[in-house]
Amino acid sequence: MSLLDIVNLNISFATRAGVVQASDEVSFKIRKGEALCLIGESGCGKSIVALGIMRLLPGNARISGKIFFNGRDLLSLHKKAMRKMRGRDIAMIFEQPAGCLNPVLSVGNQIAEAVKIHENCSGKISRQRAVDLMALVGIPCPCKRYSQYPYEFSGGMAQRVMIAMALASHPSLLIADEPTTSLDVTIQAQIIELLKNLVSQFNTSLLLITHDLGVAAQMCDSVVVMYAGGIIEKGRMSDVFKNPGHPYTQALLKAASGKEPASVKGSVPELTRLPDGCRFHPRCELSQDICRKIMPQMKKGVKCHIQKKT
Amino acid sequence: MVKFIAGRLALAVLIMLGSAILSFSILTLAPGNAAEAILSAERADDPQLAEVESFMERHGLNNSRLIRLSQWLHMLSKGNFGISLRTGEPVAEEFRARFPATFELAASSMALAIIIALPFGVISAVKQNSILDNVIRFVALWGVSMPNFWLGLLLILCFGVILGWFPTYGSGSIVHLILPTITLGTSMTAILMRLQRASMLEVLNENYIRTARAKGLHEVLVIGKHAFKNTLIPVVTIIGMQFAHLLSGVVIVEQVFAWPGIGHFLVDSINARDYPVIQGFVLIIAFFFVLSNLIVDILYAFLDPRIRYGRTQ
Amino acid sequence: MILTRKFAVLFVIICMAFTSGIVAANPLDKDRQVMVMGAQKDFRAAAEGKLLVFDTFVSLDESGNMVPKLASSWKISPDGKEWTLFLRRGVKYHDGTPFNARAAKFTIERAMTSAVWGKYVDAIKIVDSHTLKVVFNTFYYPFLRDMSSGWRAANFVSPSAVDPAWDPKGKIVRYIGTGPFKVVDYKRDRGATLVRNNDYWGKKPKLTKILWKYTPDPYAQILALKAGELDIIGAPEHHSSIPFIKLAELEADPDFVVSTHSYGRFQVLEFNCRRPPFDDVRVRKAFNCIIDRQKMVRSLFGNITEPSYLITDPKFIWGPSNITTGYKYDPVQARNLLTKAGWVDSDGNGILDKDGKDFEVDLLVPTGEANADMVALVVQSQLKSMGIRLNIRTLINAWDKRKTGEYDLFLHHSGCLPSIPGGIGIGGKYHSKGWPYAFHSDKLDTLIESAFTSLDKVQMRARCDEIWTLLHNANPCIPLYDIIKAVVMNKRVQGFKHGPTMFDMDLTEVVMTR
Amino acid sequence: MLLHITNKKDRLAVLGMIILLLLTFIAILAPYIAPYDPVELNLTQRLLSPSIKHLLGTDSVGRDILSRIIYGTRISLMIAVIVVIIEVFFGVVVGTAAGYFGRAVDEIIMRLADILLAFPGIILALVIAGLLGSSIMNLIIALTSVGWVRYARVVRGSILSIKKEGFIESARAIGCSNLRIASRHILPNIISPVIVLATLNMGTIIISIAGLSFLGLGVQPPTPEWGIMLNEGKPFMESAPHLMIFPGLMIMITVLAFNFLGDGLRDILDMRINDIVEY
Repeated sequence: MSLLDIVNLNISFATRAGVVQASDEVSFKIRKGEALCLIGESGCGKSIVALGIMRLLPGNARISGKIFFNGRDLLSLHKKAMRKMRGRDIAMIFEQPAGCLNPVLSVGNQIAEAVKIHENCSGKISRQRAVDLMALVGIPCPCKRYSQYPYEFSGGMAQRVMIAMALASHPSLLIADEPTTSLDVTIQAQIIELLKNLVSQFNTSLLLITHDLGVAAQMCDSVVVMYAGGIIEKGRMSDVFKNPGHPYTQALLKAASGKEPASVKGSVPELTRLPDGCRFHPRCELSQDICRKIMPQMKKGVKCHIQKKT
Repeated sequence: MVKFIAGRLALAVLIMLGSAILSFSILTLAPGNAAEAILSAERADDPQLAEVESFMERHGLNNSRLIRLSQWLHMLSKGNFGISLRTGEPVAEEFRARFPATFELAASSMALAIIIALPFGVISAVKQNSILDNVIRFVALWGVSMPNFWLGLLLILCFGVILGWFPTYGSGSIVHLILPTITLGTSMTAILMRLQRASMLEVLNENYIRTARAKGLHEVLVIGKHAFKNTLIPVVTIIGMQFAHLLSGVVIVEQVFAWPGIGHFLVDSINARDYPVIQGFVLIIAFFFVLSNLIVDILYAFLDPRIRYGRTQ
Repeated sequence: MILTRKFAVLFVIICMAFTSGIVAANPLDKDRQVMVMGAQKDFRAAAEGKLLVFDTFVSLDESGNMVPKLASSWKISPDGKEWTLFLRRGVKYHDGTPFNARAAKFTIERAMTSAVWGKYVDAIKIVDSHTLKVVFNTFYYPFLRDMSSGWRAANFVSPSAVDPAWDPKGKIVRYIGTGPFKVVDYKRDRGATLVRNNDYWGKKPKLTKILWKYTPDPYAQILALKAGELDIIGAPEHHSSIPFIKLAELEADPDFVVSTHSYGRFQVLEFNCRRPPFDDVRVRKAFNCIIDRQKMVRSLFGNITEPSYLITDPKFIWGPSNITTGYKYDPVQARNLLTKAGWVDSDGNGILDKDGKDFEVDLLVPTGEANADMVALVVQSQLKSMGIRLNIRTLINAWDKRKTGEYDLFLHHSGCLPSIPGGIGIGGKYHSKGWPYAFHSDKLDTLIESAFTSLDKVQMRARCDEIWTLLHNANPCIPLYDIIKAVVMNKRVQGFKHGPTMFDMDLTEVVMTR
Repeated sequence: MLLHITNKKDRLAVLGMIILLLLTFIAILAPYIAPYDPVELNLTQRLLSPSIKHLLGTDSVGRDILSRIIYGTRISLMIAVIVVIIEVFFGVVVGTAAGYFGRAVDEIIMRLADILLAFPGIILALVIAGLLGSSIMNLIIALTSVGWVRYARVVRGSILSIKKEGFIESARAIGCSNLRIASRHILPNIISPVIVLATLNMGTIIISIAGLSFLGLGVQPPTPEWGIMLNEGKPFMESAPHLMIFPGLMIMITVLAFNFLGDGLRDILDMRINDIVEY
């Protein structure tokens, strides 16, 4: 049985400019212990899906579909029950970790708080746990760093703090939203390594959101590719990378390998004005009449009229 | 931190010096003379010119302004603010005797403002664009637009005269304090409420709030601990600065409610042209301004770890 | 969580500031004779308060005759330079210090530090334990009268209640006098508690306690009276403290008693006689004819007070009792006088003019002069109907202009006891050492000086007659109406009597009923 | 700028604008719309309640309250506008000097500003007005002597941020004169904060004018001015409350209108609340 099973997730926002369809019939599954990667250009709705799972979307969002977690539909859970799941069952870390830490609370305090929320323990114990967690994520001199404030932490260190906080209650699913994007390359590698180790150590499932295919390949078992709010391809990491089905995936891979720079022409369409038919068709070299009219169906993990998986 | 406070202290001293000089200047531009006003008020009769002369002589009012200024400066350097021409008591003593009443009023107004403004400001921000928010915002805007002397009169009319719930003037007990406190506290409440709402809205968009929620933290704690604490930085600044403003806003309210504080005495002294009192009070009030700004700076440092641990911006 | 703790401390401080306001109000014991008196001045700043605590050598009656008090009698030498005071025996200050010649000497020495006559005193001799001789280098007629005034009363403090004791220049530490009430509590700008002096040498009052409540605003005072927070208002004030316009309203209220009393003190418009147009007696006379006092008083104040037609009240021993016809409303004569003085409306703009200049005068109103704003407006409208434009200037520093003469008309009140009313004393308003821009003449100066350096009562009265004839014809001011003293009390207060001067009140017979 | 009225705050701003336009008309046309002479007394018509003849009643000497309020609009708006113009002038000149020249000039001017700001504005105004004597001129002096500082601060702040963007350097590099740089590059950038500040400030000034007059330290009676009317109405609070209610209402409406407009402008011109929060 899958740990997370997302079925036809639709998320839209009512804005002054019109309705933004940020997630359109998104469905995928993550098994226990599996690491899944959600790939796409920025603005394609990846992070929205993640926030949708956490039910942390802003007030003007409309959400429908089903998100089963351990068989329970998160979207039908009571607010209180959902809150209890956050951090305990599903944890999340974000891009730009520095801004994600509260500047007026000490770092250790924030980690200890994460411990305390889900485990009824004394301040002393939670403090000790926090120090342990800090050591676990590789923060040097955790006792001293405990009472320091976020501005005293570098980006990499702050992300370690975020990871410590996320793993405080050993969640079964960790959502990592572009965890390394804002970091230096050397630090990126360290964080990836850390995440990888910890996920396997705790047997935590991972939903990694990134636009960096290299990171994805290093860490994940399966991959979901999103474009303009919808999934266009999904499958096992090795399959998709070796044999990408969708022209967009192909272009992404080519770009990542550095052989053909700027291989995806044009830009992501505005989510308020999506084209008819296949959303990728204006940028697709292979597009035909049918692509302009009819939205392709997902077949064998690829959503394309032209290219089929063999 | 030490360096930061030292810097602020140096600035405060500089400002105090400037204030003293400015107080002098006010005196030099003032026409007229206290003797007749004071003597005639005292006896309801025309003081004879001989009496006026002897009064002026006794109080050194015949000296040139420059000499009076230097005398005042000299006294000031010894911590002496001079003697009131009207009451014959030391100015510092006159201030000390009346300050508690004023402080009581200002503090209770501030307490009222804090008690009302902070929670409603937070609610207004959390329930942004709801009916409640709109009501709160309108009330806040109304509050800053309300002239406090008129509000005072309306309150006296309504709760003092018509309903008879509260005494209409004077001080001395908690029931006396209520109407003046509302009068003085309304605009403060409004200002604080607007500020609290604005900074709350700003903070609620911050990423660390999302983090706090992602941890599974109860919304009450997200707002009350993570968000609120961050809003305190601008809010405390304004509270401090406004407290000093309250001390001056008190002047009019004290007139309306016949409240025996420094503002009341100052207005009387202006009418009597009691220069030592005017100069002294203005200087002491300026001193309180500087002091409260200093306290705000220090409090600011305590609230913002970035300043607390040495980084002066 | 150091921060939370800090905030807790801050919060506690704020709360404490809050509760510091809870000072239990004095519980009013209904059975005892306690009267709550509203006063617009701080107890120590008010002459009226001092006269409850301190006795003076003499007091005055309503006409200005001296009445014995701490001095049971006195004698003035024929040249007027030696005053012998025979002091009352058996009088003690509230602290037990006996009142005797030594204490009286201390009192006079104290008064000399601020009084005009201080420099006229050559010596103060103690003749025996209760006889004192004050030797002057000139005859200073108002000596004892001045000593009887409220603003000198604090000089009658017990010599042991100043610091350093017995030092005439010492600072008063406690208000200890010989009067019918003693001060037991004083809070600056809040009030004072007075209790009866059971050892008083004179008739003891029936009240056992007076709570003096400082209530600076007259309207707040009225509201407080209505709310039952005060029993009596207006008693400890010499300015007409309760606005006349409110008196009618209070009079109509069955819960209150309004008691008014005339002290011969008039609201007047003082002319600047040193510059045009009022250096011309015809213009001054015309103005006295333009003002319709009757109409002004009735429309503004109803029957609260009476219009005044003389410079001062004839009832005083120095008053204008020889003047039989006062100034009166006579627009026809006013027109004639103005025309004679050259003021006619030659350009037909409705405003009189002379030498091409419109008739426009400034009226200076000192801030805080009771009833002044409305009176000024009425004067303005009455002058307007005669084609004269009046600019009202309400100034805080009006007093400075008195000296510099930057005014045409000055809204003012005439003097009252214990000064010599009407401004005819030496150094008074119409003496050339008084107001620089009021009416003066050499002849008037001579008359005034001879009147008040004479010990012969008949001669003095004769001089006063001359003075008033001269002054009345000179039209030095426009008397408007009698500034009566009004006291309003609730029905519990019985037996209140007005004192002989504006600064006194007679509380001897006052009882509080249920 | 005001054409796209989509949100509520903008609507309030437009409401404020309309009220202010109306008040301006009232002020300008006062002699034509006021039913009576505002200073003419009529002792037979005292303390009348509102009626057809006197829409807002009459005061203690029989003057028509409506007429006095109409003329009062004139006085209040006129003084407030003059005060704001003077304050803006000095504020902009001094603030520009401080921001533009920087260093010692900036340091001196800003410390001076600190000293002035250390004085509680209303108390200083009170003392100045009180000592100089009450007149419109002295009132204006009293209010402007402290008020310009805030403008100077805001202007200086904007100029410093413009400086950071560096186009002053580039303008200087291509040989623009100081004056040209100031008028072409700096002024347009400081105009919006100054406008917002001035709008919000108008409300404060109107309250100050009325407050000082209420204390007898501002405009002189019998000038029809709202604060004076309040003061004159105070004694008749119980018997004729309309004497103090209408002038107060008028002050409140005017100030509210300025605050509506200022608030809206601040949002439209997108200024952070912290810049101009203290009234």
